[in-house]
Amino acid sequence: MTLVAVLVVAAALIGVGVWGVLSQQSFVMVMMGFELALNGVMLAAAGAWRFAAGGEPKGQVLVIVALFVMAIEAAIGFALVVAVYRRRQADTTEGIATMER
Amino acid sequence: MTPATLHPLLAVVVGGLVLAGGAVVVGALDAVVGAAVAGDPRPATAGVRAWRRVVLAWRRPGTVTERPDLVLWVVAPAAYVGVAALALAVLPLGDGIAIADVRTGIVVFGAVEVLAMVAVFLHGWAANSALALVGAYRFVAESLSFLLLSMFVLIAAALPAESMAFGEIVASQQGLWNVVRQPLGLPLFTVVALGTTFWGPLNLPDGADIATGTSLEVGGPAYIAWQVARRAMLAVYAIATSVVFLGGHLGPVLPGPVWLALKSVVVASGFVWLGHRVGRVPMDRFVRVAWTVLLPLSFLHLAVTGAVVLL
Amino acid sequence: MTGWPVDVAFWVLAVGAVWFGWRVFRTDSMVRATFALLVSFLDVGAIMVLLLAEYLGVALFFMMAVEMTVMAIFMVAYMMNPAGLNPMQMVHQPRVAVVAGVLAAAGLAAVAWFADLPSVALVAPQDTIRELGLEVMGESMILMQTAGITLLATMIGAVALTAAHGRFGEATSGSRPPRLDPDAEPVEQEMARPDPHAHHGGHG
Amino acid sequence: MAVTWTSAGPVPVFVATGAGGAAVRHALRAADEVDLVRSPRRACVLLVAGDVPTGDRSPLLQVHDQVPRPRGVVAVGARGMPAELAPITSSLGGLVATILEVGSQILVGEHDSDDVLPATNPVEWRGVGPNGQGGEGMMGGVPYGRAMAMTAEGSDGLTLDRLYLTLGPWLPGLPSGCRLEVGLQGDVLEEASVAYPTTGPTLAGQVRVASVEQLRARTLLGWLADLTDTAGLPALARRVSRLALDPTPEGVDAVRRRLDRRWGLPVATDGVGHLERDDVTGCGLGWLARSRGVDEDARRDDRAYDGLELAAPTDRGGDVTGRWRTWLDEAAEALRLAEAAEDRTTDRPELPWGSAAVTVEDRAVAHAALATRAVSGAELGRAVLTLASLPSACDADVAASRAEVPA
Amino acid sequence: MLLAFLAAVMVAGSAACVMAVVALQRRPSADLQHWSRTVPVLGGLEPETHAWGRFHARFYPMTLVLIAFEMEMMFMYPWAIVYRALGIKALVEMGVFLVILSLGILYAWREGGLGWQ
Repeated sequence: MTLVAVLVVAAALIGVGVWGVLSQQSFVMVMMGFELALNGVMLAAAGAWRFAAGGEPKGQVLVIVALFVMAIEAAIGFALVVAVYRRRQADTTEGIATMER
Repeated sequence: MTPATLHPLLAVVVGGLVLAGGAVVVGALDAVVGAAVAGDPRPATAGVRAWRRVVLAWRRPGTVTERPDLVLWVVAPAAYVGVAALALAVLPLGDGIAIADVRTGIVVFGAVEVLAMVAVFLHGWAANSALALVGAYRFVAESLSFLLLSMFVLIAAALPAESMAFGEIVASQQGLWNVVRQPLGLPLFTVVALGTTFWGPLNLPDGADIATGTSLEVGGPAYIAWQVARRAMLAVYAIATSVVFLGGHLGPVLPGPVWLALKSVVVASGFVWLGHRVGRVPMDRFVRVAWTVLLPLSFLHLAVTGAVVLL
Repeated sequence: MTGWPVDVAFWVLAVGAVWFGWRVFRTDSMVRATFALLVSFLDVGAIMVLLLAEYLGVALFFMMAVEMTVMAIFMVAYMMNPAGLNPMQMVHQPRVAVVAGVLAAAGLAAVAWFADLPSVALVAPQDTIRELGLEVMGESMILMQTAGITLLATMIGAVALTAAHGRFGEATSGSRPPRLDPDAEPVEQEMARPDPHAHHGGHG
Repeated sequence: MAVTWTSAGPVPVFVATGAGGAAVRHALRAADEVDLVRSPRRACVLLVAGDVPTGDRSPLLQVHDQVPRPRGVVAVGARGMPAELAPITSSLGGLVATILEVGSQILVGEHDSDDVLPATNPVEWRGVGPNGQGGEGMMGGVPYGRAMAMTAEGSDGLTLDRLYLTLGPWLPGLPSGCRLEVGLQGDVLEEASVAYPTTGPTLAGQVRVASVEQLRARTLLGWLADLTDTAGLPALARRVSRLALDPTPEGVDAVRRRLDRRWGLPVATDGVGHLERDDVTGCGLGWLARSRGVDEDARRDDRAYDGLELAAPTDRGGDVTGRWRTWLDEAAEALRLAEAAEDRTTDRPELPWGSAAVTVEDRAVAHAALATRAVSGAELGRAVLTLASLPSACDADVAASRAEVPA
Repeated sequence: MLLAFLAAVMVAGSAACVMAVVALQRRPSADLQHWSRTVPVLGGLEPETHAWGRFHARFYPMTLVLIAFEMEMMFMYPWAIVYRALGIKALVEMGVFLVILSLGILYAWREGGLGWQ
């Protein structure tokens, strides 16, 4: 287990996440892709903290910040899903695109 | 760093024995206390009947519905008992005896609670049956409502110990048990224990009002698995309650593990007694009370504990 | 415990994390998809424990189990056919997405492989949680309080967005559900409850 | 060897209670050798107690098939059993012994009851559709033999799937023969309609006041036992069932002490299933009117009750708690009256479930309308508990009283 | 530490495996089972539709409040460890933090977001 190994795995997770974000139509599935990419980011941050930053506490704080981003994205994202669904009975990204009509 | 840790292979044996033994003891206690509450003519034999019930159900066939998610249906009881074992692992069973008294004990315990929620949800989801599905969602609402209580109570216990390890929490009770020092903690943690094991008044997912909810479509060995898993979890919670509030293995003369076992049996008896005396709380009322009464109480609990620690 | 057992555990968990991450988008059942993502997170959490970030790893279990359960609730509520009883593919631009995903992964991996990364070993593995505590109570204090405000805003925003009856009337007043054909004009919706102000707040 | 091990029980039994079979349920709940299970999936024996209404026969077959094989069917006092089933009939006295015997035979594979309903879904789905799963497109067709739920606008403005289901007539927790038709959205009954059996026991001719009052105590305590069970207190329900079979004033007090405490049964029932005074008046359900303080009681004008000092009804509040408190009050008073009535007889008795002047059909209709109002828009658990607090004459223990009536 | 986690994971894993084996015992396949035995239990009548559908969870606003609120745990656990060492400062800082977050819960409660709509 080396830093490079950890970063490669993180890159793979981010890649899968990007694929999910771009290919999925459903808004909630897009959020899943986003979370998966953030999962990779957190892994990379933890790896860097361990191998490259000498356990500097700010490295841990960085991971916590990523978790925060995920939580806020989730809460607001779900709330938006509800709001959009209430109006349009749609849950796809195209459905949101037609909101302005 | 951490207190003595058992060798992983020995840990599997010890953990398995404690879980299985705990489930048996809780099952027997529940039957005997129930028989006493019911005024049955022969309450003492109720424990034996509970055991026979398991053996007879074992011989019955398993059940399926038309189009279930069989994988998740099997994963559910396995995951539930797995997380019960994980919770047991972080609890000290005696002075310097623990399967894994890790530094993040209370965080692991919190993770166990939410993973148990996932397991119960899957158990209800997998059957593709309406009442089971209602049970699954009930547990999510219930569990998310008492989650914060558990966190605050455990953090309050960690304050005087200056550590998240359960071993240190026990050590911090050398002079005075937490049940005295943090009087609100025990009732709040009881809510969490009954909730996670969906026991008695908090048996919402498997409630009789929805014809046993997530268990509705389950029979035979799979039902035994589910019920044994629940009892094992209640046993783990009884041990955790003793560890956090009753000084765990601390006590004179007798060896530590014996003290812990005695305290845990007392706590478990209390849990099952409550289960037989308190009616099931309506779903919406529990959620409301948990957020508007119990959560502020747990804030208060934390604040008072924090102030006392600094005095 | 060091050496090869850690390496084996790492690679098992790493393969698990990526494989379950991939399954998320390849399964018909939304519940399976969500909990596949949870397993991916649990794998990463376990890797963090291997990286001696014990607290972060275990906390990831905790946080993600809650978040994924909530995710499952929303997935099931707002997706058609959430159990995947009929197989489905709700995707667009699949080829672009695959290329972008592979490029992203390959690019980042190449950076990791070829970059000259610093190497500073962990100084005091036994003090990591304590150090984190001192950090958030000290230098990162502002960050924590900012996070508090942000979370407050999140809570208020989420509640306001989801509320059925805001202080400004019905959330759905004046809204019309779209036709299944995205280019068609939205249909006129019958209001379930008569709302005297419906014609003022129209979006249509 | 196996027989001796299995012959002591407890045998898991799923009880399908028809009209007048309540006493069997209480007897079995109180028995050590039998477990009453709430799902046919966990049963070994299907027990049919009481009369099976015509319309409930084919649902009974469905429940029969849901009991895993090998299985057995036992019937007690059951008229109208579907012809497809070949039950072992038993008397109430020998019931536990019969169940134990059948149970042990089932466990060693010497007894079974064949499936009655089709082996394959009559809906054709295999091989239909693009993937052979029976569906088409996203929501269309009948994947795996069943359609998918469609959306409807919920009371909070969200348009999500609504499940149309009928709970009952053989679902434990609901009163015997009661059907709850629902449009279930999440766990809320957006649409609901309750139906009660339109057949039921009656007491005709001259009856002894003492046996009517005994019947009242037994019936009301039996209702309380079932409600207690549904409210999540199976052990206390066992105690109440035992009391319902042989009521005594001391027993009623003991049960009241255990149930009616702040942290007892009221936890489950307070504020659930509220009914206004107007709802309950004039439905032909005397006890229910009296639970709201309305003195609707044929005994007031009944000369047979002269001088027995009937207590005035108290308004117990309209929730489920109020109703079971009324049951306890009336059961205690009934036992006192039964004691004091000596040899008096009457021909127009106030029956435990309502006035004898109202026909069974009229009462069923009024009862159903009232119950429908009470559960509409409620959460499912609250709805079931509300129905458990509105049982019908079918859950009354009449058989024993019939025997006592002089010819 | 890793050895302790290994022990914990092994205990949990073996318990889970045992239960999985128990739960799999004599579990028939839905395809091979006599159809009438597999109809979901409702008390005698067949459901018209699959139970799986867009389930209307009435408590969803509460879940959103929770995922935002529980993030404070990330700070509280490390805080608990250094609390005694830092004393009043830690008490005040966490107090302010929790008060801010509690406003969110108060708001949700006032808007009726903590119940069944």
